Amino acid sequence: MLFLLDAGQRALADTLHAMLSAADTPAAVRDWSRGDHTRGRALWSRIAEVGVFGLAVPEEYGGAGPHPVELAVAFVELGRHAVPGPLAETVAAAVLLAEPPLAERFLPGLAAGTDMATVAAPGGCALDGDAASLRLVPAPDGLCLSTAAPGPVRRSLDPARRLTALSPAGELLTPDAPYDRALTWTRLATAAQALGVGLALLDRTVTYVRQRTQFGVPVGSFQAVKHRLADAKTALEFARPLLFGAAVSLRPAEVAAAKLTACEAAYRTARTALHLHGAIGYTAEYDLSLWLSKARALRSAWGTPEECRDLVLTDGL
Amino acid sequence: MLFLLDAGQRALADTLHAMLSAADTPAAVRDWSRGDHTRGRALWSRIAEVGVFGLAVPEEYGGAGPHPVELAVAFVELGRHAVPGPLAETVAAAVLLAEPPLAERFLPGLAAGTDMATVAAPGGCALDGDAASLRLVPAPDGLCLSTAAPGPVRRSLDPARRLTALSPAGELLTPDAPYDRALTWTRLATAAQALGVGLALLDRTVTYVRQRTQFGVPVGSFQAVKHRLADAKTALEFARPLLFGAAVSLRPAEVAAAKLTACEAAYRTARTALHLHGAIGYTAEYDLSLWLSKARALRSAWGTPEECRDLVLTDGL
Amino acid sequence: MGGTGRKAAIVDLTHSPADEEFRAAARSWLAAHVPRTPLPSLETEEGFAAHRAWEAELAADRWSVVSWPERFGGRDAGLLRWLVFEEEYWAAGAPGRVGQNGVSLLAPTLFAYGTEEQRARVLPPMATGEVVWAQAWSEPEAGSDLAALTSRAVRADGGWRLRGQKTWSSRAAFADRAFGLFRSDPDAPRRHEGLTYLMFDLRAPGVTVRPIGRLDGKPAFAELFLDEVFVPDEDVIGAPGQGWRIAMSTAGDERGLTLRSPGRFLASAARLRELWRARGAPEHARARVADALIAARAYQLFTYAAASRVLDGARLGPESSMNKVFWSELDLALHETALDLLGADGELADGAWSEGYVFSLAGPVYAGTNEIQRDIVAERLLGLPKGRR
Amino acid sequence: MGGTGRKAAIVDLTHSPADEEFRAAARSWLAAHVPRTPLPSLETEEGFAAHRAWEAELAADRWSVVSWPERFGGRDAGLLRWLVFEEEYWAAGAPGRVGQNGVSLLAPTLFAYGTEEQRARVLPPMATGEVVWAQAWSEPEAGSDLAALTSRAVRADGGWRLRGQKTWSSRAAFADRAFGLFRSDPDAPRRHEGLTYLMFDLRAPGVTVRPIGRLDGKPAFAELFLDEVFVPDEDVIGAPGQGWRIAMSTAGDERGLTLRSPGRFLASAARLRELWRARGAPEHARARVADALIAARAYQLFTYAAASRVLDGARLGPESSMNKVFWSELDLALHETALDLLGADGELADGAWSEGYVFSLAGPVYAGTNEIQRDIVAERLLGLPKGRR
Repeated sequence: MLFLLDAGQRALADTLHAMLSAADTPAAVRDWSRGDHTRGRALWSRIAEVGVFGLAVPEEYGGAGPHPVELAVAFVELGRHAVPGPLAETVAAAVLLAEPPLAERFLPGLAAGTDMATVAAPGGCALDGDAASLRLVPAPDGLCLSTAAPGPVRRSLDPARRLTALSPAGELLTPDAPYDRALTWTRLATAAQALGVGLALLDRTVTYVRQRTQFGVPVGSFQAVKHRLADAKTALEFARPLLFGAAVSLRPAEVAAAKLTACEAAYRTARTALHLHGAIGYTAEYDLSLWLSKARALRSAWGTPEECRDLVLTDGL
Repeated sequence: MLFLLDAGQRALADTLHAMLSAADTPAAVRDWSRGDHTRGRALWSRIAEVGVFGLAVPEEYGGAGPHPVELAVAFVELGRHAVPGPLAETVAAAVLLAEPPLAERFLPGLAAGTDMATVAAPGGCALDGDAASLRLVPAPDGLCLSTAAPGPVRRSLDPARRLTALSPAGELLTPDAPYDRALTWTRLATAAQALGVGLALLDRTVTYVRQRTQFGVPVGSFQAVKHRLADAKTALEFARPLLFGAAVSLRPAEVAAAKLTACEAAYRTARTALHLHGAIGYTAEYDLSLWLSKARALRSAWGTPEECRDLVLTDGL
Repeated sequence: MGGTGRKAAIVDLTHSPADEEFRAAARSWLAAHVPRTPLPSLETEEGFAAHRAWEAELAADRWSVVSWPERFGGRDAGLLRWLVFEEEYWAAGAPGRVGQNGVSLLAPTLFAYGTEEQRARVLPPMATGEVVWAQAWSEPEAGSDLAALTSRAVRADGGWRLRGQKTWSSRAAFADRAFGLFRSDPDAPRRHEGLTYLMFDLRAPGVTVRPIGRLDGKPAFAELFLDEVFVPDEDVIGAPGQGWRIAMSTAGDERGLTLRSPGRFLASAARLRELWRARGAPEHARARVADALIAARAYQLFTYAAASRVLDGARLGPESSMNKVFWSELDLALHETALDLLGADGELADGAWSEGYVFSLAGPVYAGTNEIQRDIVAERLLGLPKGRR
Repeated sequence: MGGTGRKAAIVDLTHSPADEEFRAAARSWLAAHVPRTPLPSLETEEGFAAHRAWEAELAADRWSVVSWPERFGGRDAGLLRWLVFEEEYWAAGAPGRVGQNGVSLLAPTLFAYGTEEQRARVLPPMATGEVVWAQAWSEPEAGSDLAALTSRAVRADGGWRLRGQKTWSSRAAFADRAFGLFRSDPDAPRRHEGLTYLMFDLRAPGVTVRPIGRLDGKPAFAELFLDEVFVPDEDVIGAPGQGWRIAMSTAGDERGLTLRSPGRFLASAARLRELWRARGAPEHARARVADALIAARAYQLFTYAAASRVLDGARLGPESSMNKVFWSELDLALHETALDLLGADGELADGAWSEGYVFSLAGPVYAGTNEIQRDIVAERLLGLPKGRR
């Protein structure tokens, strides 16, 4: 029993953080929001080079996994930098396609980052169907590879999330895919991403209230401001062990609990960040918006709070 | 349309406030909690002299009512002074017994304050069965006047609320009493009492944090303290118009909404009051405790929050 | 016993027959005129024009500014009748009000401090939507702390010249004129003094409007760069140097009765209940839907009580700060509950609730942050010590 | 890529076989010994005696202080094994710990700052419940602000004489001895200096104990009046004048790992789920029950992570303040949800949850109010400016 990240895991986080900090990720997000995927794809390739997409892919198919803890570590960083694209969905695809013969055909491309995948949510839209090279649709007769053009882009409250309807018309890949297992991995990735989003919002807000003055003093010296940020910090720091505990066990109820908790903490932090920034936080041109709107969208993606709670009550922690 | 208390209604409140302030009500509460009803009964008579119990009783039976608005005004003051005894239950009895021939027999005594009544809650206990001269039990075959001795006293979290089981053995008064109408009046009285409890808690806490110093300054100068009290004030002030609106309409859903809102505001204020007083608030000997524990008990008396919400959703506001 | 031996005469929530007639007239006009499909978003050029046309339609039958005197296009409706109108307006699902900055902030100021000439000149085109007003309060270094304003008004022949920068000017991307405070006497001994309340043209020489996109990208406000913008004396409201006092009375209105009428929240809460039912009345949202209905009703009755006090001769003071906190939190709770009811579809930006959600997010911040309002409640209503925050 | 090409070796939530053996031993002992009916309330004379006897029963098989060295009655259990023991202890429904003030506050202080003579003299009777300790921190004018203490310790021949008043001394109504801080040098330049950490006998001449009833009337704490109470030098912990530094390290423990073990909340959350099911799994409480289960698990894993950092050589600092806020709010939420599930019966003082509810109400106040903890989180973990509140 030692519940600590090791040096290699911490190095993975540091590597991603340094790379994404240097890469002008906000510009890639803004391009992505307008449907210009060039910079986003370049970023994607660099993330793949670090091995992130291989963490859900076994070694025999070009990956290094499965390594759920490292995946969680990496996705915290992707969230912290608001990286755009169907990130959790590509993880979902790697799990859905993990059995031979599909594995041989698809996993190497996913691990290498040459393929970007999306998966239609049950009865809903698929994220970034216009950007993904693999568009998967769980249909009544099985998992389909959609070959029809994706529907028109519907905007999310997070402009970087471009949602499209997908037609199941195309190739039936398998009558039965491991949907439950895929959902668990997708939720784990989403939880990690949300935690990273929350951490970024907290960092930026702390920096802002230290320098912004009103009534002659830093805004961060008001007790009401301090306490809101202390609550955000506490919520995020208690979500973190749930995330890594869920990564270790991969039990669906634990993953659901982590997803719920990380997303709630991130959303509460977003509300605090928006409030403490005042009007500037409310503008699209200020970078804070890249994280603010993502916190809300992730909260309902791949499992609403109620769905997560139901799993906790049914399966137990 | 003029949604204001008139001079007579304000005078009623002032009269009760002055009388109860002068009467050492806390001592009566403490005696009552030990089962010594002497001072409590004396207080009860003086409240009856002001005409409070007659507000639910028509003039032909010795009352001055029905005057639900005045009743609400009066019960705010009773709550503000933590008056002990089956207050709302005596109102319930007046409504349950409002039809002849029961009215002739019972209402004059209730209006005059010579009778103190309690009513068994559905499947539950009756408040102050050991003190009440009329003990009513809604039973399957009708409303009974219990003549058996009440059960042993069970302590409530509010020591001044002495709960007893009642046996329906005794006299069957009527096969069908106006239970719904009685519940509406009882809830109205409880809502008013809760609002008064909340107002008293707020007043006492404001006084305390202005004089109590820590770290060299009044506790009330800390922004976190100010904001909690501002929230308590706001919650109570928004419960107030719901209470009087419900008194005007006597619609069950409106009364339920007022009951829920006043009780929640009072309970939140109790939590704030306890927290801001620190350890001293947590002691039985300090008078604050008289209101603190009542706020919790009233919250579930005669309609839990969920029962009240259900009525709002079913009947509409 | 005093005063209870008769039927309650004054606590009365029944509207007079005349007010009910007014309500019926409003309702039937709205039923005949409210657009069947929602107008495009007010925060787009196309939507702005459509909303301006709607104001003209309202004004043609004197429904755009019911509380104003008849000579300016109103119906002399008192406070209660205005509340009735608002209940009907929002219940009918009528469009948002593009003229709100002018009608609810500038007009009360003109009624209180303007000249009759200014009223006659400014109000009628405001009532018809012909002139839409933006507010110009904030500056980059003066958000909640309005007294820190630095934009200047410098005396010139027959008027003033403005220079400086304003920001978060709502509606300014498409509006015609703006009003705000400018520092006319930088040597005044205290920073609340020496400010002047002015109106100016957004298309005047020297004005540059840079629209700012809010979270959803729509240009809901703008930065204003002012380079020697001439303002004639006739566009000064009240005496030069008195701007702070005048603006504070307007700010009171903004927080108080006239910014957010109960009708809005009653209508939103009713829509929320419909949404909840349409989604199968899920248990997880039951309490939040009930609480929204109750809070909207509480806000309505609180407002009726406040209006009754005004009619009884009282002035509303710091209690407006409770209003501001209450409605802004209610608005947010209503919209968050709605998005939660929509589940994964809640993130779609084209949904019926999403624009309102984005708007509601700003509620706790603008018109004085809720922290400032809580400080006011604590210090001025509860008498807690001032000054430490 | 660095470090990911192998199975995760360190993030490991599996207990070692030896720890699992320890768990099994604890579980089977508890199954055989935990009283089948709950003991009377700890805050009554009868209950205090019963709980003292229970400590003796635990101690007889060396289960009362598992983390202590064997020579003082413990099992040398490390931090992880202590957590395991606590999980089993509370899951078994075992009684509250009457010796907690001594074991979790005084004992760590003695281990860190006491002499071996003091440990040998004080710890074994503490382990058996023969001597139960009360804490004596607060004074009427020094609650959260401990540095404002004024009770004196005056040098005397071979020791000190105490005078003054302490209050909120938990357990003091029935306990044997107490420990606290006294001002030994009133001329020290700063008020944190000149305080001395002392142990004294509650039955010594000059000590008057006045029990104070908490909300439910039970004498959960007491006032102590001290009139020239003699304390021999051997009962001073650390050097005279060093009391503040020593106490602060104890206060860190109080807030930190050792005051509220996750086992308590895991057990309470499991009981809450049982209650919820027994009441027919009402929908209105579904979210709160789920959230309590999740929060208890989060607290457990957070504690495992903190313990792992300690085992890895780190010291726990201000992060303990997050713990304090988290567990106290969780405890209150758990009990409020339970009372709500009981409906109108929730007000009954003899219910299984009511004593815990009253106890949980104090959580946000004692061991440093949650406001102070939030200030610490903001200032020391987030680096926000100090000093203004």
